[in-house]
Amino acid sequence: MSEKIGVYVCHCGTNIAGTVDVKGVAEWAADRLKHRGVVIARDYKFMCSSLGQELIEKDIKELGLNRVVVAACSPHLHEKTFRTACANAGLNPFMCEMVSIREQVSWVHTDKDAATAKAKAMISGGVERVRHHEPLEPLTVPIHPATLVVGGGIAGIQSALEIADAGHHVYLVEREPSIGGHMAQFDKTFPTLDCSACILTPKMVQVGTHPNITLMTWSEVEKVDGYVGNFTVTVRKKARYVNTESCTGCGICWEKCPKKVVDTVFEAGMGNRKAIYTPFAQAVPRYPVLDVENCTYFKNGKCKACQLFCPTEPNSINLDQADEILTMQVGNIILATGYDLFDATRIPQYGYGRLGNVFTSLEFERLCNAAGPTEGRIVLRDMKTAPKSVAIVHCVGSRDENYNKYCSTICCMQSLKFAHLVMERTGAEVFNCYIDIRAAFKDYEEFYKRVLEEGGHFIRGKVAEISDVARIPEEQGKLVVQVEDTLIGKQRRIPVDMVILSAGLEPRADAKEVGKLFGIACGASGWYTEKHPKLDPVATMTEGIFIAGCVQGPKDIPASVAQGAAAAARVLGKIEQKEVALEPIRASVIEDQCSGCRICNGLCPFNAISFHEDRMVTEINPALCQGCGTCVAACPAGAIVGTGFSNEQVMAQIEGLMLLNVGPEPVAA
Amino acid sequence: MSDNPKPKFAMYWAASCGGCEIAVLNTHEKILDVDANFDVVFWPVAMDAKYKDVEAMEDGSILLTLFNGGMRNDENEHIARLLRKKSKILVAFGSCATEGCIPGLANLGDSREIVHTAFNTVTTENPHKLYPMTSYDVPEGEIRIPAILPILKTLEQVVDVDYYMPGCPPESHQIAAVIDLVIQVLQGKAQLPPKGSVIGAGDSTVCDECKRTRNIKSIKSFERIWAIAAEPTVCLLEQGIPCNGPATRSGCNARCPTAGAQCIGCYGPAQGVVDYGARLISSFASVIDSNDPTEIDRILDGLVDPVGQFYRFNLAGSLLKAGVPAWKKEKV
Amino acid sequence: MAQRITIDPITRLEGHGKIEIFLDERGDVANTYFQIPELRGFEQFCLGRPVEEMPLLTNRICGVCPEAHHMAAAKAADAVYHVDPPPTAKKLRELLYSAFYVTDHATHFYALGGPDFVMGPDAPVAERNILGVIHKVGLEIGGKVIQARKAGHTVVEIIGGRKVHPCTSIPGGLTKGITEEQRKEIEDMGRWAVEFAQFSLKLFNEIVLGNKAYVDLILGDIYTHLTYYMGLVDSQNRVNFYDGQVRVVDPNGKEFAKYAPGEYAEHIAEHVEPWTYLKFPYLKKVGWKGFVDGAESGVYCATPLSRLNTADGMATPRAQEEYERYFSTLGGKPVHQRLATHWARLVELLYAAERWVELATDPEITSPNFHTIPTAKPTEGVGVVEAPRGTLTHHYTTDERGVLTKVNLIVGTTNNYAPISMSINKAASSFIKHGVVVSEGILNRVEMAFRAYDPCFGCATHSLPGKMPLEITIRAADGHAVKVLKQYC
Amino acid sequence: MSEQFEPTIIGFTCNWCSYRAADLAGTARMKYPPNVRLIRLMCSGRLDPTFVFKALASGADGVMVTGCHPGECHYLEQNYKALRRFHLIQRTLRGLGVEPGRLRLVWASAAEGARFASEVASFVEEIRALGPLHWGQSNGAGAAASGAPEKPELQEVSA
Repeated sequence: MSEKIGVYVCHCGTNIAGTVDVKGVAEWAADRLKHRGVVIARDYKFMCSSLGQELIEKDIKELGLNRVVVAACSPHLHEKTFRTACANAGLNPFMCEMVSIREQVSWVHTDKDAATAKAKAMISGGVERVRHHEPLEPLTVPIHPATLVVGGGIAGIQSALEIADAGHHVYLVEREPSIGGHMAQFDKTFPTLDCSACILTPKMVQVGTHPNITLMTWSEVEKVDGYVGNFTVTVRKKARYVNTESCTGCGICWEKCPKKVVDTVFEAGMGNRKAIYTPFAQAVPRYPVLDVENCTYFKNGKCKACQLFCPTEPNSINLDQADEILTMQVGNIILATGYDLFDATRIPQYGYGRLGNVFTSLEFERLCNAAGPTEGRIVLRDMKTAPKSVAIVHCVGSRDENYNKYCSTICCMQSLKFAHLVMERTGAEVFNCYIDIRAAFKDYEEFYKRVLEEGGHFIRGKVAEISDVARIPEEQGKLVVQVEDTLIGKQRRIPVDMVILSAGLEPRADAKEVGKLFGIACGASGWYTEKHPKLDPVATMTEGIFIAGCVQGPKDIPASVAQGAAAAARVLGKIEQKEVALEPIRASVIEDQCSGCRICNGLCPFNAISFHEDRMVTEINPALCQGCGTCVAACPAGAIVGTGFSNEQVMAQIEGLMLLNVGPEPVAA
Repeated sequence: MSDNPKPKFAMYWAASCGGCEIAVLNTHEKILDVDANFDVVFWPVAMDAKYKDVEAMEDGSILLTLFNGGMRNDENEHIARLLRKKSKILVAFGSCATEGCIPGLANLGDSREIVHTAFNTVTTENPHKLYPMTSYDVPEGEIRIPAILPILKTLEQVVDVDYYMPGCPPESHQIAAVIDLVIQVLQGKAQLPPKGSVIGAGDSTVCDECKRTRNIKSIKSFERIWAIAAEPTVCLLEQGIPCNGPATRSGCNARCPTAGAQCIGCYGPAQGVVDYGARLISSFASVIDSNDPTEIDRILDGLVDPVGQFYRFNLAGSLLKAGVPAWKKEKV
Repeated sequence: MAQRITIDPITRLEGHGKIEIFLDERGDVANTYFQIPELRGFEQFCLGRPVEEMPLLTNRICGVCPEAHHMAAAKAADAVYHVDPPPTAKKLRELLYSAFYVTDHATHFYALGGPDFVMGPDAPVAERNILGVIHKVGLEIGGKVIQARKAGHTVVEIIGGRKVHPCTSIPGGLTKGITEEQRKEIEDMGRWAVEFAQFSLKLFNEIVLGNKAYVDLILGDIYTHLTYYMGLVDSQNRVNFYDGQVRVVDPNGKEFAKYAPGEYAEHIAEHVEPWTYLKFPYLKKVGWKGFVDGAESGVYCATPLSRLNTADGMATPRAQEEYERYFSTLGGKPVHQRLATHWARLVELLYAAERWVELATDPEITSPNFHTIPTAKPTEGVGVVEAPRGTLTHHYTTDERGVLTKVNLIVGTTNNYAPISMSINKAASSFIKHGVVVSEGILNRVEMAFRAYDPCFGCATHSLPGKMPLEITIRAADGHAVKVLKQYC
Repeated sequence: MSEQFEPTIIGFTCNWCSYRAADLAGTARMKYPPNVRLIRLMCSGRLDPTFVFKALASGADGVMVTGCHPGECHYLEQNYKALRRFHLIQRTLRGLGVEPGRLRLVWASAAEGARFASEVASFVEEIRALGPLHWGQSNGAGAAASGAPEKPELQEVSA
């Protein structure tokens, strides 16, 4: 069909008209672009006003316009407005092109002639481009009501419960034998000092018993196919060697198990467990897992004590159990896989692992945990002597060019909590070596005050070294903390019995791979990138994938819970919509022209591109495609086309901008 | 062709190497078909005819002209215009006519340097710095030679072209197929493709016909063909050898990759592609396995001659047609 | 005023060669100018390209003998990288090259040179072509010629990857070898080619040597020039197309020089005339004395005739017999009669066919060891082969990445630019006297003068189509054309 | 030349950052020279080298490519593909005798209106200094400057 284009130039009051000869531009377009299909060109005070829109709608109806160019403000402001206007007049909204002669011309230029000339060029570009526009229909896909939550820490628990309580099904996948995450390892929580277990375990139990929650611990997500609304998730349920149907979690098996194992995970190496075990008393689910690495039976074929003593009927120990592969349909996914603790051995001068009485924050958490190896007695490695003096080193691995530049946000409060607990339980002298104290949130500053009043020492300075080399008698048999006190500006050597390294938080070691699995990316420091740092912190660039808790960045419990709930709210919103409409800016492959060279196959971060070995051609899944156009630009055969930003459209716009097609007869370059 | 029952056929070479003629001769018996169905009025390599004969013909009286060779001098242009006038169907035949071919690389420089370099080689005895002149007075009188154009042009850059037949040279089996088609059209058994079509080639690219196995590509380094013992069954590009196959129009049965050599791109761009080199630049760069500028540079150093690599056959036919020196009118 | 005859090779048509003949007042030839009107500039635009591209780029100098450029370029590239390809690679290259020679020589003899003799110099142009030959000698001969072309191109395709513009030679050898099945196919075709070559010589014997008029024509002075001769020879001074040393003999047949390809620049220089795009190579140590014969003039000739004059013999038995018969018949070495080149071409045809079979039956030929990876720093190198139309020299200099900084090409026909000009001049002067109205037959004899060289100015100028269709227009004083001759090399 | 040369520059902007940076420069009324004409793409990863060549062939004196900062791509990592292509386009243009300065890659986030404006300003200055590109101006259609001149004056065309 022949192009019938309407050009509408907006004055925007004086915003545009003040610098651009709007009338002149419109007349120019009507005259010099006539042969390019411009049948009408108008200028109007405010195109975006209802009157302005009516103007366009009227022309579409009466002049039978099949394309519209609006020269006004940025499309980010009013593209929707004018597309809607076109739609109202029965014209496909994507037949409308906006030219930003306000943000890009009148507001940034002063020379009227130059500005007017540029406006003309840009309109010519818009006209040439719109000639190649084609009607597009948004893609709508149904939303499956079930949700996958990955990670059973406090954030994941919160999300799962919110959604389940709203009456929708949730699959909660946890890598460890029990949910609870890091929070379950803590003793007290700052600033209120209420016991972590007391507030966490009820939630864990709820999850374990919730009719809308399918809990899969000791399990990992292996594969994610599909797109927002209908993901197909494949989960590997690792063999527990325990029949969860019959097991009551009575505990006789781990009582009888002869094999002691140092628990490096939950107890952070401070305590032991058996070869068959539950990580901690309040574990959910309550049934144990058998640790093949250490089990005597799996080592040399004998023992089976657990099976022998199992009281249940049928016997709940199944030593031939194999991994299970489960697949499930979900509409949305929440990633709450948490964080790893910074490995303190990476800073050798702090002596962790070399100097016995240097502890990490997590070790200390277990140490002072009533349910921990020492029932909460704070002692040195010998497990009996209480320390008389303790140094707490802040920002270990955080705010440090050599390790992580970012602030882990929780360490300050954590350290203050430690300081309080040490003083409260041992009366020992406590030295906090800090860079800054960051006590930003509700009641935090007060807690800082409190610890100061309790007599904790605060030395503002980054600890240089921790050694056991005494220079003076007072240092004999002590750990010496070498630190510059920047407030008094001198070096200090502080002899102490115990040092606690307040280690920072790091992205999970496998964050990148997991991200690839779900089609989301990590930022520079390795935390998952949110859709918008302020306005959309729990969504990601991939539709239907949300993030909550520390995966998005270091944060404390309240913040994690808040994000867990927020992510849940976003998911519920989607479920309520029943279906989502996807932008019709999409890439697709012309199969006859595709040579199967596979250049494009590795280019899509959203896994939208797949290769068919049988036909030796590549295919793009329109629902997964986000429309960036990278593969379109990459295809060596020109076999991939992109809607909305096609080669033809861009090439034509270039010619237009260069005024190559301005009439009466085209001007040759 | 009014008074003549058989339609007239012509084939001509401008600045070319003659390979296109050889390729046509290599269709062997097909030549006889041409002779049977056409009145061959003009074909320098094969038969006797004069320029004046052609000039004397009615406009449009030649049904089909296969034109090979590029526009290197003003004579080439002159004859292109003449044959356009005399021919109903003008086919740009072979790489030179369709996209400029190897001689198009001359467009990277100032055309005057062509002469300058040729007349200053190590063996050239040229103390007085003499260069060929379009007009020269010998004792007996003036003699002339044609003027070299500032840039070598493709046929369509000089005259309107009806069809394009790529290849350096076009494969004989493709030529035979086209001859068959034209004969069928003459017998009313087939339709001519739409004007402007590329004939005698596929719509996809060389990979489509290449038997080597392919995987997702990620290039850590580019290799020179002689520098490694290339694996004979795996995609050359995946082995770091810059093979132009992915961007080069199919139709040759992937001859070079099959023979262990990288595709050098003689069949030109694929269907609908505007700029051949751009496709290669974009695709090669896309699969470079690095996000670090310095490493990217290190990897790209492996491509010793990007322009030559990407525009070996296609420079004259590309969007930019030539390098900056060729555009400069005046020398300082 | 002086009359001008423009033997005008279609300046406005093919535009690939042009002869200006100036007559003096008496109507005798005052001077002739043979002009080459085009230049594509390979020596210029190959600069900046990686040297391994040259076997592919210089292919496109000439579609008639791309194999020659492919080989010369490959050898020059080997030299640049100081790498010696494994024996299998060298043999495969030479095998490809021998098969190509059969095709090229056969085509020339039957389609281009032969007709003059088979049909006779005075036969009308329309009959003086392959069809005429077929008509006269019988249809099966046409089939044989096509067969010969097919066979040669098939070998080129098997080893070189493509029928035209082969692609498999790289620095250090080849990108591929051949299988036993392929070897067998090549051998069979080779054996057929030997028979074909012998048949061709027999034909020449009967039709040409059996005809006194032709023999006189061949031995006549008009087609005789006493020049130096150049050709590639093996260690025993036998003709070799692919490899060896360049040998030059003087007009008396005595060895004047023998040098390794790398030394070519000490022996060859190129003279410049501002009225043509092509240069005139000559023997540097003798010097440029103009377009003249004799031992004082640096003008030399590089053709099948030259190669036979230059060598002490042929490397294959049957060809050796023909070689001996050739010189005994023509009265000993050196033979200066240009028309004898056609016969020499047939002797070479037989040698090429025999060599083809030798190599196809070489036990090493199917070895997988067809490439040696270069390790040395690239610098400079020269590659020389015998192209059917003369000694072909490629000379490259590169930077440390193997990117070309200097290219010099002295190509087959170029070697013969001066002698061809001289032959044209001599023929013209002998046949055009006192402005006599020249007859077709006489003009064809002018044409025959340079057709003997089988000139290929595509190669010659790295600029022109691989063939040189030359149209000779004789203009009366009023400029209107009276006669036309053509030649397609 | 008497009056100063006003270059024409085509700019390709990413919809999510640099195009919004341009919007911001606008709303903040920052001033920059009018020589640049922008084309919006969804992502710098959409940048097809064809667009750059098309712009130059159409008479542009320079081309500006802008995208999200590395690691901040709206499409996760596609701006890295743009980065790689930029490097190779740059090398190819060098081979064509085009000054590298005529093609500029700029990372500008949606917040960097000022940066966008100043980059445009400095780029315009750089191109002005380089002078017109005149692509295809002497496109030898019809009668043409000859490779073989009337007189042998070629010595200064250095080899």
